Amino acid sequence: MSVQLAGGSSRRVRLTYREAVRAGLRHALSADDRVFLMGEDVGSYGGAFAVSLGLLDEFGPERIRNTPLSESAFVGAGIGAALGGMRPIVEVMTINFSLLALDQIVNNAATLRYMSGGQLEVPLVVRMATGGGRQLAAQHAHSLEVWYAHVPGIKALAPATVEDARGMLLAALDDPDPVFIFEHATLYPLEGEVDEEPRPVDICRASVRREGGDVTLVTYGGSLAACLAAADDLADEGIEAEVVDLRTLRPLDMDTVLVSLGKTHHAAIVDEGWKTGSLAGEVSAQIMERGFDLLDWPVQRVCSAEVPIPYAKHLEDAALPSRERVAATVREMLV
Amino acid sequence: MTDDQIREGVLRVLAGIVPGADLTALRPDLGLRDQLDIDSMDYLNLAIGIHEELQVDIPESAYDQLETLDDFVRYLAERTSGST
Amino acid sequence: MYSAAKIHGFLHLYIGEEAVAVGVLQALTPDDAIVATYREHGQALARGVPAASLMAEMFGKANGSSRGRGGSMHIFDLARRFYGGYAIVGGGLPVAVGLALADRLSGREGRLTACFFGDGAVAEGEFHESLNLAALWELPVLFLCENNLYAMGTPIRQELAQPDISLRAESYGIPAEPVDGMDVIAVEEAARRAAIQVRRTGAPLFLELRTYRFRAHSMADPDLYRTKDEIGDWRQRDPIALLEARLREAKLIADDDVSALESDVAAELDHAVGVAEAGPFEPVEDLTKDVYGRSAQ
Amino acid sequence: MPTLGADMSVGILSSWLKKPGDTVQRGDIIAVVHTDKADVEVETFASGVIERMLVEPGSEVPVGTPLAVIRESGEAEPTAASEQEARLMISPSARELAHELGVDPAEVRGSGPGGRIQRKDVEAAAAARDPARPPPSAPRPAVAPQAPAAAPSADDRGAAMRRAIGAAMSRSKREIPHFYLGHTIDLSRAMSWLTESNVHRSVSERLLHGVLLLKAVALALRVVPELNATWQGDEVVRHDDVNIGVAIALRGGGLVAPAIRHTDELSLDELMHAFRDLVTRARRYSLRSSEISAPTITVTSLGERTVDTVFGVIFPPQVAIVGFGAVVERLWVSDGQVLPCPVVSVSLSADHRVTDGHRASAFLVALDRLLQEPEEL
Repeated sequence: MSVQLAGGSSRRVRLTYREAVRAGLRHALSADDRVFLMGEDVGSYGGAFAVSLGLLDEFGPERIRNTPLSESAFVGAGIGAALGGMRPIVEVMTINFSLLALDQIVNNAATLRYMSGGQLEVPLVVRMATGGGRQLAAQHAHSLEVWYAHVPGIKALAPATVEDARGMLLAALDDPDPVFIFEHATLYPLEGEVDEEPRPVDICRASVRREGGDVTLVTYGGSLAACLAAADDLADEGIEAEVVDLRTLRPLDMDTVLVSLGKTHHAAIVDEGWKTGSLAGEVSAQIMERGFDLLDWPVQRVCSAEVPIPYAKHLEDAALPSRERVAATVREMLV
Repeated sequence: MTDDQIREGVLRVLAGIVPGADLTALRPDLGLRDQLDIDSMDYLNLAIGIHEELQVDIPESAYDQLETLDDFVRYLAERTSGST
Repeated sequence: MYSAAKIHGFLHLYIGEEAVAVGVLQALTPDDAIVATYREHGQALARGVPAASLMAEMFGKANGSSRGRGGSMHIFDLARRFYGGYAIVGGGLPVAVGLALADRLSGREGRLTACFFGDGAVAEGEFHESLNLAALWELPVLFLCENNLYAMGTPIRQELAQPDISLRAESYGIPAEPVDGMDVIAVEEAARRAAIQVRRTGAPLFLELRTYRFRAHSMADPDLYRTKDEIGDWRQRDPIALLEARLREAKLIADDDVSALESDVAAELDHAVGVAEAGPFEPVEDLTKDVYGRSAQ
Repeated sequence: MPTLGADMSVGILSSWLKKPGDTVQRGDIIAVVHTDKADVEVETFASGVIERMLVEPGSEVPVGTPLAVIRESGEAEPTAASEQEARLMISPSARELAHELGVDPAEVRGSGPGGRIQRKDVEAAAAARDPARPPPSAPRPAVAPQAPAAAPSADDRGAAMRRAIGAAMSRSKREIPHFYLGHTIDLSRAMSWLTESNVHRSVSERLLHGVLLLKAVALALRVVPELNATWQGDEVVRHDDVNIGVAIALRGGGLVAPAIRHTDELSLDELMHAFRDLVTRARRYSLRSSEISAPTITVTSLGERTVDTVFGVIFPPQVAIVGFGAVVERLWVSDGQVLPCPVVSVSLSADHRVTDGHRASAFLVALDRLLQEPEEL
């Protein structure tokens, strides 16, 4: 229902998720010369997901830096450059390769402010694609956001919409601490309408994407679509699902979840990670701790099957959370 | 009623108003409003709770001299010393 | 102090390697950045971090260099661009590369980042990745490998298939030079030459400082893997004794100077212990302070 | 363990003369206790059946320690199944609702798995007990989803309309063309009336100045009713009911704005009671969905120790929001004299598609006038 607004705030434009991230990068690079982009093939190749296409020509090789295949070194260099006063954006191609840089992330990025008694500051942004659903098999389909959301000292964001894809990057650059942005790989072609003028968005609140009174679906990133689709299916059966997009995985905005639960008394958490030790587990535990008296049914979780994600399409679809599994879980609760 | 009993009573009422707040780390010399993020509604509930718990009626006029936990204990001690 | 249980956790003594820290630090300017390892007390003192602040840190006190949060392995002093001790072997190398990158990108010429690490780190992937990146992007990093012949309990021959560390550095196109790490004059001279070149060219250089630690890897190490004779031989070339002998020979110091120096050191240590013991512990209420710069509103 | 001598602090149970299951009468000897002076027979003062022994023969226990459990005759026989009485299987929320509705859970049949009692069972029990009163929220799947809570007066055309509203503020700011008006109101009459009337009230009936502001806003809406409306689809629907959403800050941050229904018809005392109940339940996350979706307009304030003025962001699908700053002492000209007076700065953010500056200022003027006669509120 967005109305073309005369004057006042800026015009609306239609962008894909990938173009929105690129717009965020371009805006940041032009606005602040401390900002630079570093990552594998972000230069002439334009990025594995074509996010940085054209930026090399516009900003030059000093600020759009292709790196050798040395995740630990260039993530660590990002930390050092942030210590040195820069505002680096490091693109780790996918979360699967970020495992090679975990030591720098967990032992340096997350600890240096605290361990130095507050002296050192690491204003670093790391972006990485995440998730499965593109038949790339186990080594290229991980959803390990929870490993990062587990670590105090860093922030973890999961932009699921075109606006968040752009706005969260700008907000992250404004944050004095390391911020990790997980872009689900299936979202890059997603289209959406945003203001032409890029602006940072809030990065500590969840958002109710769809209102409803019967069940609360809590989700993030690549699983939002499945939840909204499931909500549509359920609405035809007279069940109104409220879909809460967490948006930020650390810090977790449990208030928004609990306010919704206060209405619906039923919660299902949809998370592409494996159920054991998942973010869904953490949200469920916090609901039990802070919202126990609101529960009319045990909290349900819809996660990936506990298998290395398979290559064959029919198997991968069975493994990952789907609109059907979400809707079925809700029906069980509200029978 | 001893000061400790009064302090304990006030803390019991506070626990009901700010469930989940860690009252053990509460500094008795600092303002309650800042430490516990409480507003005028909470202050009213505090006055009502104290009335029920310690049978002392705190008039609105007394609110502005009651900023910290110590203020409350001192104020209530004067008003309950007569009754023990 | 450690045996008096005032200092806890790990403590890695620097005794025997003093010439490296003192020699190298003479060649650095206040604008240069330093990244070191968990054995960084020598570098910290040579850089000017007050002994009292180090001692207080090891006592876990709030007036310690890292407010009691880091301990002996994590000494930081931002004002002196001392970017700390890193307890993960090789963990500091990428950070040093990043600091040099920041200086380059912000156009701050005539600066370098001195990166200390041990022979053990040479076997880490981060050594390979960092040297390659520094050389590839021609960043002003002065790599300083303190080769004390042992990675904790493992002699270098059982650690590196190619134990000639300088040769390895050169394979990345980084000029490397072995230096007698027990002779502070030799170290200072080599470090000065290297620093001047790095500042001028902006490209990385590598010094392999051959040295020896007279004490065990850490207080927890029974040091069974080295023979007494070997330790004895190296003790003959104690860097402090060597320096003292040369200064006496050159008539620059005499007995009373030495005793004056020793009493100064003793006084500074007593003062440091006093400051550490008097220092307050950080209040527990501040436990969660400084996890984030700006907590979620 | 009875005290069998003034200086006795402990006693050793040497032997039991009875065993579990035995029936005993008051005065029977049931055990022998050894003290440093002598072996003493212990009698029971209760009659009934010995359920179990708590202390082993030979162990030394302090005086006053219970030695055995005697179930006095006439007490219910504990079910053989388990020691404690059978646990009632009921969901936490259903237990809360049962408490709220005054339903005894023990008398409710659970329809959930394993017979677990759920909200709908409690609701059904409450309804069955008092058929006149419809259950608070209509049972679920059987009935079409709830009609929009604010019953539209003119427009009853709407079937259950799915309103997919993202509640995010940023979206509201972008979709709704806001315009803002501010005004400062002299509250000297209102505050002195309030202080005066609170003196006669017991502490639990005491009024906060917020209720005066809420009631004034409600009455002022009668002067400018187009502000009391919500968007439905592409049309604005004006409402007769005035349900003011009260913005309440949650403790850990976060904001929710549930409605007080018929704010304009409530007395100040009723309004205070509703306001206090709402804040308490909001902070315990137990608001009813009808309360959250009912507001026809919202009032927000950031409380005492904060800024003078706050410009609210409209909550979709509403068309206006009133913001109150803190009540502060300012030098103020009233009746020609410059006096220190309590004043409050009030702002109105409104949807330009629905009203304009002229009507908005009429609202603020009406609000001001109403607050000059607190006794009428």
